[in-house]
Amino acid sequence: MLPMEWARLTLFLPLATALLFIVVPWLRRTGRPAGYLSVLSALVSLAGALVLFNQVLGGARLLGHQVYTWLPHSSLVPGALANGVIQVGIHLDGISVSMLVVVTLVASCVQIFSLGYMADEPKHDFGRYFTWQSLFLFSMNTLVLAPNLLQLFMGWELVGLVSYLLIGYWWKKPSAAKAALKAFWVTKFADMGLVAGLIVLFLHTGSFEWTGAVAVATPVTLLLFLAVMGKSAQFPLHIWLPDAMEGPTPVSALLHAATMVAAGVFLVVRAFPLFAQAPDTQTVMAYVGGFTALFAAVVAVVQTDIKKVLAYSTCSQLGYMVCALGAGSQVGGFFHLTTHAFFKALLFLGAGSLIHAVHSNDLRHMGGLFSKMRVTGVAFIVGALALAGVPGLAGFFSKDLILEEVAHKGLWLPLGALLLAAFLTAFYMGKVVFLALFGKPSSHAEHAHEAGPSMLVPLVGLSVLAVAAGYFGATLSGLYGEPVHFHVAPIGIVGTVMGLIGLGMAYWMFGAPQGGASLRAAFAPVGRLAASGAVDKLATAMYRNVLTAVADAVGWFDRYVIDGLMNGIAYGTLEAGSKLRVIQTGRVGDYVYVIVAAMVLMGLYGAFWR
Amino acid sequence: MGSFFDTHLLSIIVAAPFVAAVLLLMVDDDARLTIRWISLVGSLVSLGGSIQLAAKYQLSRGGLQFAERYPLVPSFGIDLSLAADGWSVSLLLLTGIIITTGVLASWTVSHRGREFFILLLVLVAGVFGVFVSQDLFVFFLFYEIAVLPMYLLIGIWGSRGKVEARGPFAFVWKRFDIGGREYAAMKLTLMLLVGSAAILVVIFAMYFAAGGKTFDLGVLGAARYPREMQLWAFPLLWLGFGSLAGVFPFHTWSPDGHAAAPTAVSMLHAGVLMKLGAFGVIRVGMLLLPDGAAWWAPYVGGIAVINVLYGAVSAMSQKDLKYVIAYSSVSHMGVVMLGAATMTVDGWNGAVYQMFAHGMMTGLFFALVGLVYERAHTRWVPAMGGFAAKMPGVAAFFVLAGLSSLGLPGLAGFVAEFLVFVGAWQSKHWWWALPGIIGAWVTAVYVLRAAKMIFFGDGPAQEFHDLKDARRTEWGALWALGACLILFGSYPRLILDFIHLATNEYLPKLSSAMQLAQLP
Amino acid sequence: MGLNAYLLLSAGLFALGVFGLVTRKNAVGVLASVELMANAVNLNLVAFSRFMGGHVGQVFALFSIAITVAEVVVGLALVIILYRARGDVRLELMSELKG
Amino acid sequence: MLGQVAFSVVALALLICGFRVVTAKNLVHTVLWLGLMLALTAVVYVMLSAPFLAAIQIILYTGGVLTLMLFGVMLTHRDEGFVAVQNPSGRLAAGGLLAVSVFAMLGGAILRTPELPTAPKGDVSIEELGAAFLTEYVLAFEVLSLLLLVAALGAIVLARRKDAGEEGESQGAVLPARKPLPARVQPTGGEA
Amino acid sequence: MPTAADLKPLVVDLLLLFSALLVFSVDLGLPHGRKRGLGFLTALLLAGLFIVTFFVDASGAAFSGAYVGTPWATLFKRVALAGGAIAALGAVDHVDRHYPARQGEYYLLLLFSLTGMTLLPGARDLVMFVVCFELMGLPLAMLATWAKTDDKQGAGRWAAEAGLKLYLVSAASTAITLFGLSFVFGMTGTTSLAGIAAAPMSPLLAVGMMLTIAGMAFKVGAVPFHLWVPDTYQGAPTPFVAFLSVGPKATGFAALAAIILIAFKGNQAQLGSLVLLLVVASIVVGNLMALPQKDVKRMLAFSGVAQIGYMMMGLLAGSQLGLGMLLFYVAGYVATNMGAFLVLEAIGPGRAGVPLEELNGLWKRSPWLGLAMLLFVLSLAGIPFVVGFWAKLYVFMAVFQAGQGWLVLFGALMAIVSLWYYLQIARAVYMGEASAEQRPLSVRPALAAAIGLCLVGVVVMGAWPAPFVESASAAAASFFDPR
Repeated sequence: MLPMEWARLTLFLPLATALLFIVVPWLRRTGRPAGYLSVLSALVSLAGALVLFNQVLGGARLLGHQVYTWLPHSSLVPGALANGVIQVGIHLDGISVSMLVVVTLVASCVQIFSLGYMADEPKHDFGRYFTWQSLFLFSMNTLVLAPNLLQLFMGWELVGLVSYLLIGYWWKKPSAAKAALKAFWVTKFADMGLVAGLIVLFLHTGSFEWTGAVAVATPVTLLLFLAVMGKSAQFPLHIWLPDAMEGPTPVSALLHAATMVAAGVFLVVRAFPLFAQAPDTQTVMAYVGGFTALFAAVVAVVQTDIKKVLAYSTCSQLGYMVCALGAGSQVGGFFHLTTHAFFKALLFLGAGSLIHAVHSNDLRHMGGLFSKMRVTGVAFIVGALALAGVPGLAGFFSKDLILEEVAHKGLWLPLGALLLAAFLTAFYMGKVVFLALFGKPSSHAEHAHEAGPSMLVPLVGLSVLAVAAGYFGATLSGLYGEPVHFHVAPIGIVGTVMGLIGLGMAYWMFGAPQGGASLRAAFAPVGRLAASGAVDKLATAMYRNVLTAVADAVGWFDRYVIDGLMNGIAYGTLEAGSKLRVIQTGRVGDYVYVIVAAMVLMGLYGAFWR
Repeated sequence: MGSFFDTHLLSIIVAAPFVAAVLLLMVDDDARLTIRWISLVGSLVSLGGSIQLAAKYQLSRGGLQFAERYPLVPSFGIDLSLAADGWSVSLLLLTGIIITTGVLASWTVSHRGREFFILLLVLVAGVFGVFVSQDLFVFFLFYEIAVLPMYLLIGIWGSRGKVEARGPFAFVWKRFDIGGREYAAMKLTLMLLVGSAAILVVIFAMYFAAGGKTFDLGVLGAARYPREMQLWAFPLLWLGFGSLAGVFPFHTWSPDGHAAAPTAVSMLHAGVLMKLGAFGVIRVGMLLLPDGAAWWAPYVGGIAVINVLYGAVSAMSQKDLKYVIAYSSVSHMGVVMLGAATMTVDGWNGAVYQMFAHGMMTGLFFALVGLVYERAHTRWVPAMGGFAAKMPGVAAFFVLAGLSSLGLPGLAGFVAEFLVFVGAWQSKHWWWALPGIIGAWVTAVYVLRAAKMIFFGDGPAQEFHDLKDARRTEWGALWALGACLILFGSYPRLILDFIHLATNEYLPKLSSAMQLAQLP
Repeated sequence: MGLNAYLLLSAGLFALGVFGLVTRKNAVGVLASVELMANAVNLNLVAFSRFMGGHVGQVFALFSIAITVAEVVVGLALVIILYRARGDVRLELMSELKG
Repeated sequence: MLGQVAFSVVALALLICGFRVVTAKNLVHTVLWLGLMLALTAVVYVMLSAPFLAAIQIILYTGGVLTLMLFGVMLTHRDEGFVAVQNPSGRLAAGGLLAVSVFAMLGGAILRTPELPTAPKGDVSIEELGAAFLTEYVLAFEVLSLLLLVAALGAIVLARRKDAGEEGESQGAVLPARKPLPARVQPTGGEA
Repeated sequence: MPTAADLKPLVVDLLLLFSALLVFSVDLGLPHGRKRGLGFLTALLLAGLFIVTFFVDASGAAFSGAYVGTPWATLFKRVALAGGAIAALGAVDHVDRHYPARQGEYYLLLLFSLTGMTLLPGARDLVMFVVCFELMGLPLAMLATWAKTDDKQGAGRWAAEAGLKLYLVSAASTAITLFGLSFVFGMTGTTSLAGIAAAPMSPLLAVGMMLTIAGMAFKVGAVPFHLWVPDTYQGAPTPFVAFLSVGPKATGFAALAAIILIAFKGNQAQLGSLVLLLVVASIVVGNLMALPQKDVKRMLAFSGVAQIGYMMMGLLAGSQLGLGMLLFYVAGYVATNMGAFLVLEAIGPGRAGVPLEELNGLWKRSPWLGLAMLLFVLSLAGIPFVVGFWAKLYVFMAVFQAGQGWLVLFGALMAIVSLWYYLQIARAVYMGEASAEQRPLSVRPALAAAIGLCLVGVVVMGAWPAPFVESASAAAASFFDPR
């Protein structure tokens, strides 16, 4: 089969599955069969992706590019751009294909995992879950394979929609419904930037291509970056991500760790030619990313909900990537995206397995689970170490690359933030590991037992990747941008050391039987501040006291002033009618009087009009 | 174009609902099924005709096709002359879809059902007429017919919302039963007719300025009207038609009217009738009075911008479900007017496409709202919650309609809004696009919040135990509209090619006027 | 004695008639006032025909006289009906219809 | 000279009569003053050399109309005599104002009209009148006769107390059964 | 000397006269209580005459120009005859029930009044005008009083008041008219309109003209000469009001047109502003005062005043288009307004006043009557596809052509104000709930037939106005150029 056909298969099979589930309710309501079907289609598209990947490795930088006119467009306004068309299609090159692999791979794992994790859901909900899963795969592929930013934006919005649907999967829970709403609002708010950016881009280049020079690169890229901040949960628009953990854990793994949130980073990677033309934007990105990395890491430290920890860790890691891109390292950003996708998905699935075992998200309800769930435990530890950047694991390579690039650009402030973040990352991951897997078991943890194969297989697979992915860095980097050859840079060593220190401290504070109390006391104020969720409160206040208040004011104005005026006109007319009735006295004498008076006036008019 | 059906396609489309209405006059009052089937067939004929039209319309040739002409009042040159251009094709299609689904959605109307369907069909016949009539006078005639049955439709079958008289004008409402259906009906009728009064004057002005021989749109369009006349005539047309398009501040009939109206009527009114207004502004106002249009465009656009934001924000503050949707219509019609005001190809494409998309979207919305209201017997959003447990289908379609209204890619709403924003950015007032974009976000806020408050969370409360999901014919309506939203959202060229064609023919007429307007 | 003298005289009579018309409260009184006005008309016509020449004026006057007579006849019939209906002919009695 | 004196006297008398007609308290007096005024008008006609009209005036008016009106007064009187109802002074003032303005208007017009002749033209013979009636005005004449017919017929039917075939309102009493003045019936013209 | 040829333009009127005499003699022949047939006879005769007008050639001038037979006059004759026929038909049951012994005279007076109406439009002589007006007006005053009695319920409730108010005001206005005409004649030395037109202008002539016009304005009931209208309409027997509300108006317009556009055509400027004043005043006062009315007859009376204002727009335009459209308006108005009043008669048979509540739930009590009432009020309001729409539209067109564009806007807006109270009627008919004691209505066949005729007129002229418009404008042309 030709690349394009594989690509179409990869793209549309999940869509077909989703539509099938939507229009054939009974099939959806069968539950597990639907799940199997969805997994099947995911695996097929994974296969497709791998085939394409193989061909890319074969050395073809551009496998294919095929577009169709989506909207006719022409402008008759003198001075504006000439006629053109607005297109959609499929674009296959190193970036899209490798991202495609990541997406389909993680998605397949997650779907398989879900078969076990969601097993005790009611049938029709189970079906609904997999409908959305397939829909997500389609949307993400649309985004990944986009030949231009418009289609990318469509996929962007669609994944946002699916995220809304999946976060709100347990819509009966008010918190879940609220979280879904919040996620959509925040990301949609950021997406306004994307729309505006697209329009400006379109009007200056006549197309939505990311190649080609743009006079207004800086504003455009800034607008695009606003969207990136929303989607990739950069400070201060990160507030939706922790709440998004209301969704099922596999969903968090897929959307809110591995792929969807990474879409922002992917956008920048994709549109890097544009960003490359806007150094100012890059600087902004570097600082925002660096700060986010640090900030999120700090907050992550004080979380007690395992998923929240991972969520903030995701923010922080996305910060890394954004910072890397800000430093102009397309490769660094994308490489870290890849590795992170694997080990963070792994961590989430592992966490999911733990949660499944103890029926609680709370770290304090866990403990000592390692003995009970060896596979999960190992997998989780692998993921944690990878995230911590322990040498030899995936995280190590990508993180080092980023640190090196940032240092190379001389962005010292972001660099410091990243290093600190590296330390904190290792610290809180260590904390999680020691609290959840070791130490003395809590009451919840007694009946915990290892999960079934459908959950273990993905774990194993992902942990393998979490280890191995790092060694393909050079190859991967060859697929896009210029190939980098990895070497151990001094700054990388610093980062690694910080990580190791973090792990050590974590052990000293949480692993070792006693001790570290003094240190905990020292960190307490920072912890309180981090735990306070000030940004979140601020956003809520904005919504409550600004938006809603304005809305109510306007509504009142419309109903009682504008509409009041309209009714006032009618009222005045009616009143005039009632008042006029006095002239109809009913006395014939008056009638005659009026007539004669009118006659007199008319006569005077006649007699004196000259 | 050979057969009778091809040569008389437009008159068939227009006449079918009317014939059905006349047939209904003869049907016995309580032959419910017969009544419904007659009306369904009548509307299906029109729908089929519209589809046939879209199929047979030659995109290669473009221009006016399927022309028919019958003299009406020769001495004044009034002809019943029908013809379809690209815009008509799309809007006829919309009307056909809406009336069909509307009949399906009001399948259960039993109280005085015969009269209900008669009025409904007469109304829709008027709508079809407006979209295809090439004689300005007949245009106006059909316009009136489309507006007037509304009074009885709302007055008899309407429902009342709760609005308490407060504010600086509270005393005014002593005279009116505010919130009552008869009040709403009267308000709607009078406000719309005030608009048509203004229109009438301008029609006469054009008629006599063009020689007083004929009302033919082509002839009137070819005539050059003195600039000063255009300068006073255009605003009259704008506000005249605009009052139907819900142009601020003449939109206040719309919330009350749509809230009070029965399901099918709100579907038709918000879905199609408001479009008549916008269509009139573009087709008559801008094309026949280019200078005036060019001069007034900044104001049109400015007001439209106000509409978009104002409507969206007001919708946010509403507690009554129908009011939420009604205000969202005000906001979305603002998008249409915005697109019209840009006077760019993309803007006009977007405007017409928004008419089309919003028509189906709001049609779906009102169908759903009608269902919810019929089942829950309340429209008070805060009282609801967790309905999705009892009516998952309705919930799903509500979210779908909401997503389309907030312009989610892949749904019809996105295409329209995106085009309008592109057009706005091209126009002399690039910043017009910003309020539009923000408005889309505000829409996201209130629509999804409404969806959450109604359908999600725990519940439903005890008093809503007898909630049920949609029924047979209602499913039909929902699926049809929802499918259209997705279809035309993912493959917009189905319609947009027609629209684009007409726009490309009409817009050049304005270019000279616009250069004129750019002079100080 | 000029024409305008006669015209002024008839104008005076007409004005008096008007006065009666609007002040009289008794139906018969009003009728009498109408007579007064009609008489002014006739005086006018005759005077004109005298000073302008021609017989038309007098013919007109005769018509006018006949018309007036017919009116009075009908008027009195109506007055009698009013009396039968209300037992009185005071005009202010008939002000039930108003507003 | 003599003519002027005569005219002035007659005119004055006419005006006085007219004034009494509209002001006399007693309805009978009103009617009598009216008669006198009509007779004086006839005199003026004679002065204007329209003897035929004078005759008609005397016969038709003083003979016919006057009698009719006397009947009217008699038929519609109440016990308290023939005294007409008093007027509030305000109403009188208003009426006077109106009358004065009417006269002012007419007088103004008359005086502002320059070319009014001062010398009478030739007389009109009765033959001329007759000819005119039967030639140029014959149509109007016919219609007039219709009019008179209608008036007579209608008046009879209306004034007839008891229609043949109807049961009369009050069994043929010469004077109507005294009805009390009707209580004000609420006007149905709408809310007050 | 008059010859037989002089009668040629008068054929219809003479036949009308003969039919009056026929009715009279038949009345004498019929025994008491058997006179119901007279109504049908009258209606039949009038309908026959109406048809006759299409076949006889009544053109040409007669009596040395004192009378001209033109399509203009003929069309007015047709309007009057049609109105009269409908009025007679609609009155049959009412008359038979309430004044069984006075039927002959009722129809006789109706016919005589009609004779006045048919004669006047052709008249071109002041004397003819006066006489015809009287012939038309006196019977109306008497018919308004026809019920005579003063019972508190039935047709006679306000008979005396209604009649006498009409009579006194009309007597006063007649005196005014005559006085004016005396000046007109005096300053011009002739009574023929053509001669007057030729004469030079002078203050006295102007005053005469004004007084004349004032008198005629009373006949059509334009503000401020309208005050009698609501009282008389409310008090008089409904079937008669149906006739009173249209017949004299049409004739009055014929006269006004003749006076303003022929006799005083030299003074268009001044008269134009005067008529404009009347138009605006009538529309405003009529519409505003109709708003608060609770009695439908009274409401329709005020609406009629407003309608007069709209018709007068055609006069204001003064063009051929204007007069033609005025004529069309009058024709449509006859059908519409008579229909509305006859429906009221059908609802409250023999009742003087009809409170709005009595219309509640009419759609249920008698669907067709409800539909008819709806169409009539829609036509009065000027809604498409009933005649009223075209009527208003055309007069608007005429005034716009005459350069009074703002008047169109004003008129249209006031028409919307009028919609408020018209819709009150529609509301009562279709949304009101009939009270318990209101049974399904059964309309007597004669009345139903009359209403049906009006309905046909309203719908036909509304759906296919072209032929009527054509003939109307042709008639208008003949008004300006009689031959």
